[in-house]
Amino acid sequence: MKLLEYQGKKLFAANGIPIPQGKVVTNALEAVEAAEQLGGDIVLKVQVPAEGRGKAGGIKFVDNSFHVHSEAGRLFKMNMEEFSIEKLLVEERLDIVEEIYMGLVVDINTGEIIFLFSPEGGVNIEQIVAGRPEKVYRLPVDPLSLPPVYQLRRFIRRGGFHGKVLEGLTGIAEKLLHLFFAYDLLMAEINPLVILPDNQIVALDAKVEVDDNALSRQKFEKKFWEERDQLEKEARGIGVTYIKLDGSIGVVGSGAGLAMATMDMLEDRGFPPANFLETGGGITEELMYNTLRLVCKNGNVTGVVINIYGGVNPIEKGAKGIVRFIRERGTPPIVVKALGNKQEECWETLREGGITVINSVKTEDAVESLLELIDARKVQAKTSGKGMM
Amino acid sequence: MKLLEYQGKKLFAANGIPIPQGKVVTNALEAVEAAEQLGGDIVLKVQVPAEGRGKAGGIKFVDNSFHVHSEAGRLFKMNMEEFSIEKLLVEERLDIVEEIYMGLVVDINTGEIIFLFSPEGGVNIEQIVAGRPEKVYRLPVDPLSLPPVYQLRRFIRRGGFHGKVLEGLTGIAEKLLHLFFAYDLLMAEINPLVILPDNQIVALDAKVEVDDNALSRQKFEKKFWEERDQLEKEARGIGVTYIKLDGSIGVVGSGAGLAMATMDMLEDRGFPPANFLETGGGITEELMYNTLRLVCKNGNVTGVVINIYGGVNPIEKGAKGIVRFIRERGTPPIVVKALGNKQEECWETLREGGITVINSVKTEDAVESLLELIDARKVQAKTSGKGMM
Amino acid sequence: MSILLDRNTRAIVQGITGRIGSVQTNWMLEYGTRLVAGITPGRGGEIVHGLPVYDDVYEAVEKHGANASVMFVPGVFLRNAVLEAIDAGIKLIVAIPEHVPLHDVLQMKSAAEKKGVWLLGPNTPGIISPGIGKLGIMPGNMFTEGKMGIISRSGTLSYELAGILNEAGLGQSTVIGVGGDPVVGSRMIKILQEFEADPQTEAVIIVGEIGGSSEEEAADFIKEMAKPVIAYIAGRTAPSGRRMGHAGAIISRRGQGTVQGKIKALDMAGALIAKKPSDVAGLLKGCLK
Amino acid sequence: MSILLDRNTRAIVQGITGRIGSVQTNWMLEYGTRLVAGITPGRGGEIVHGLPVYDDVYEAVEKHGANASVMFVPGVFLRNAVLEAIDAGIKLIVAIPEHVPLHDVLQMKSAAEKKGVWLLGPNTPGIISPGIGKLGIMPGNMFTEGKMGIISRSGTLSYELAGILNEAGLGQSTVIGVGGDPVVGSRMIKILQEFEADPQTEAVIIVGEIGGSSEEEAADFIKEMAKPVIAYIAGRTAPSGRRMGHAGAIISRRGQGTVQGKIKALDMAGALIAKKPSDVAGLLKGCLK
Repeated sequence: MKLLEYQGKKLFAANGIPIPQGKVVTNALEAVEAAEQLGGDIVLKVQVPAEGRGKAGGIKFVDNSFHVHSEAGRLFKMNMEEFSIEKLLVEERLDIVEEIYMGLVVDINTGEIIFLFSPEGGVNIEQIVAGRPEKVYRLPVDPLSLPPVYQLRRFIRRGGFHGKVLEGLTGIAEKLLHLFFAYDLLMAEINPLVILPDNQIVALDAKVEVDDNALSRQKFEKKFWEERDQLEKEARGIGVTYIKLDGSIGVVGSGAGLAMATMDMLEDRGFPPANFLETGGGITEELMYNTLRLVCKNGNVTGVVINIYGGVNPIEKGAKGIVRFIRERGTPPIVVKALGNKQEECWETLREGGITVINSVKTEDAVESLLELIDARKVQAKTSGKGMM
Repeated sequence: MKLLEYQGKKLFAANGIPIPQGKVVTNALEAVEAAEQLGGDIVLKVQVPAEGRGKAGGIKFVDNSFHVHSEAGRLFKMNMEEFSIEKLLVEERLDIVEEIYMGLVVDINTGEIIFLFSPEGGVNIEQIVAGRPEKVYRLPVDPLSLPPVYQLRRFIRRGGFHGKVLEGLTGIAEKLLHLFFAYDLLMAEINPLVILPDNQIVALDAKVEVDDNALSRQKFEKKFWEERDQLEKEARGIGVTYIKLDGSIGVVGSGAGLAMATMDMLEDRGFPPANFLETGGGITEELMYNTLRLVCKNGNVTGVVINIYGGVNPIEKGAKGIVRFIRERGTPPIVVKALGNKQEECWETLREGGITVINSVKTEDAVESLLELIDARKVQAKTSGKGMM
Repeated sequence: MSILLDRNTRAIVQGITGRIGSVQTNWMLEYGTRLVAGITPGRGGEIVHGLPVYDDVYEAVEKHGANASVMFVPGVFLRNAVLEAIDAGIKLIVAIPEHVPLHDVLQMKSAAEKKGVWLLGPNTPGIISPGIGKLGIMPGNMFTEGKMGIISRSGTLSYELAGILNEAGLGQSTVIGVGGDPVVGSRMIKILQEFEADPQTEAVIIVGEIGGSSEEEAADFIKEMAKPVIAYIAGRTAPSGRRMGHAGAIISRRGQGTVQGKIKALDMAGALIAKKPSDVAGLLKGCLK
Repeated sequence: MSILLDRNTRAIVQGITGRIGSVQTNWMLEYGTRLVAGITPGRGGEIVHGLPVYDDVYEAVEKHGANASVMFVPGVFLRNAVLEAIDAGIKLIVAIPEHVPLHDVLQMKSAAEKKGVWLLGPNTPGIISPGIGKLGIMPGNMFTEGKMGIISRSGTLSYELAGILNEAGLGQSTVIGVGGDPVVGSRMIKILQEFEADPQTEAVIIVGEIGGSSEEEAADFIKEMAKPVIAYIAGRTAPSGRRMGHAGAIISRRGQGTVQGKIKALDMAGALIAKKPSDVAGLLKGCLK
């Protein structure tokens, strides 16, 4: 779960990392009020979980309070990636002496946590990484023993800092590390972290991502911003992972690998997938029924391949959900490849419900079978169409 | 700082260690009310920081609610060691299946923290320790890496426990360990920890001692129960350590070792010390003045040896306090041995104030000098007494 | 001989008294797996499917010489169960649960690596050495004894692969699910090394997926292997993973994690590339004379 | 040669910018101590009494080869300062502060023992090797160079002892305050071993106190020593320490910690017992020919 900037900053402030003064607003009038309260020059920042808001025009510096209303109004009319703008962060503008990069991330390849620090941060961090990688310092962090503050101080000193600024940066590093572990974060990034003329240090941005698997032990309000699509949100409610794609064949797999293999084969046959969908190990009749409803809400879907295995999953129960869906809707064509524990019971239920069952071990057989079925229905539709005329 | 039983139990309950239902009362009428609220059989327990309350008659089991008033009244009239009884804990009485001992303590010799556990706890724990030491299990705990819950479970299993009781005991061990570290405890002891017929586990007693040196980072209300004496309480207010003794010569040392050596020499000369007093490294004019006032509040004091060194201590400032005290009071005879940084300035101040200064490096010279001074005053007093007759 | 799970394996089931733990224990026993005990803290003294239940792993190690464990504890309790098993001297840990917090995975992985413990998962169907036993949730009837080793990042695709091999008359020595989470306990390259050294195994099939770099890392060892390796990588049509801020870009090497990149690395290392799972059988027959 | 603090010592002052730290630094420098830098996080770049101030210990080690540190940080900050010094490779740490939380002391002690670091204190006046330098708060003019080693649990009594030795014409090789807290960083027996091996030292004086068991432990080594040992133990008339619940009784051996017990153990080990500090001079003259 990615937090929006203002949510991440709230978390920062609650844990002692200084942030600029600011207010979240939902319309241009509120933006004007907030700007008046703050006084002086301000910044307007759109609150969406997209990358590169600055370069996409989602961050506006407003020098004259006279222009706040019009600029805010313009931002609220924007779209960024798939997101409409529902909230703006109105913030004071600060005099900046230096911009720094600080972040914590998991390297999924090695399973290491890496603390990243660069004395040159800001919008151009990626160029710095590419052109002068020696300017980005990496400190691997053992999840079983966190670095004490004095090791952080020594690490940050490599950036050439001393005295009060070093102490300020060290304190923020310590707090960021604490946050990362205390809140089960997947990522915590401050770019830029800025030094003001009085040597105060302030986090100008906040990129925070919380581990969805840890939400049961964390107290975050569960708000999911990442789904780019209404169907993806619904999928989370059902308990499956769904990603919408551009093709026409719905895919339901009991594992991510199997679903992806099915998608690849569909693509190879010239029928690109309409979605990725993984049920995981929680199949029930209800889940399977809801899953099919979800997949078929995508108007492009002309057929569905269901590819499931019975290990912990009770595929015989899932079969009932499939049958119920087709009994109610009649359409689209569905082919089910279901193997494993209680496969015979599963097949019987499906066949009684009139569903095409593939008992081959090969996914391509299910794909072929579905394509034939779609083809046959087209012919049938044409024929019956002709008959009606 | 030792907590009273009810304070320790409050801490237990707040950290998830079950305690009996109960109430603290300050007079016999409140005890009756509390007993009625609790219903059933109850126990009355005096709340004092003394050891062995049970054996000394400070714990009463009352079967008939009719007797609560008289029993409570009797307890409130008791004295235990030097303490009068100001509070009683009125508790429900529980059916006990087994009594267990559990404790955490620091071995000051090795600097190890030891988790202690015995499946046979209760009033006779010390006999068990003496007679069957193999029944007391010891788990050394590294202060830099606490044992995880599964190691605690394994350790407690050595007591012969399994299933639900083992799980309950493990949970309490984990919480006790947490308490010990989270609250900077010097000791945390539950004796007995009891198993009820339904396998619930309850702490029937609580011995908790907090590190005075950690009170600045802990949120305990600072109440000191250990001082057996009003003067010891006053000493804490002044910032010195004072223990009242039976002799007649007051002792003030800038370090504990020096004070004890002085006491030993006084004892050897047949003039036992009236107190132990250590100033530590915080001498000021005011502290020395207050220290002398405190020492001389003990009516037995017939003279004072002050034995101080100037390392971090500004003895030249302490000298002013001594002079001020004697100028105001005139009495008793005082000898000062003061060496170290700025010793000459110190001596000058004292001599100008009419105080006997010893510039020998030997403490016994100060002792001898004081005894001579006392003797001389007696002769003088007798002589002048004679003259007045 | 199979690898990791063999005739010397004496396994315990952590979380045996749970619903899934109990059902799966029964299936593992029916398959012939040598299970010696179950563990559930607070349930010591019970019996489940004829197996004694203990409160801790240590007791099962002391009394039964247990050396492997399969985990059916809820995801948020997995960390402590795994750390206990490692501390008690267990050498093969099969972590079935999904939805395990990533920080917990990192801690388990770090502890397992320090002690040289095989940690499969989390989010794995487990490991099966057909004819010997299985520690996991895979249906036993989908595998047959033989000489092919399978390493799979996907549980369901490993079933598909085994089915295809069975039809081609190619049984399996050991089939290992490394786990479907972004970070898993054991490196593919280490398992490859075991297969290379195993006398029973004649060829190895790698079932990979988009994301991560375990296949690229494995390629480094494939170069040196005597036994043939066939690789199938799923996910050509999958949307690429979302970025993790700038940090993701800073720590990852260019092009790593794509299906194309993986295939290229494996191909250059001498592995045969299957375009779809069923191609594996033909490729195998070509290289096993 | 003296012990611990010698001509190779290059010391830093942690907490140099504090009031006491700054004053004591001046006195240590006036005494001739080789101080190379001061440390105060957040004050890097300043100069105190001619010494460069750094933000961390590592920098002083890198730039000046610092190998010893004397601490003037507030008691509750001592733990981190000590742990940093140990991590940075400092081999002698003199922890002056009193009122240090016991848990912090236990952590420092554990870390110092794991890395083989000398940790004197907390609550110590420090260490002085007359003629070479002092790391601590003892008045330098109370000590003279010579051949007597002193180990003292009491700061003030070590001054008294030195004064008595000076009058008797017996200077000191090194005088060490191990610290007055119930738990301290270094064991007396270890320091005795250093004195036994030190060519400059001809005899050792132990100044002990009621409580603990460091003197009893030291007695085990005194038996084997070639050099004479004189012991004075203070506290015969002191009230015995208060009990720590039953736990105190459970962990302590019978009779340990009393003045009588200590004297008996030391006497039996061959140490000469001084009844009062001034007796030490006579006892020494008797055994040094």
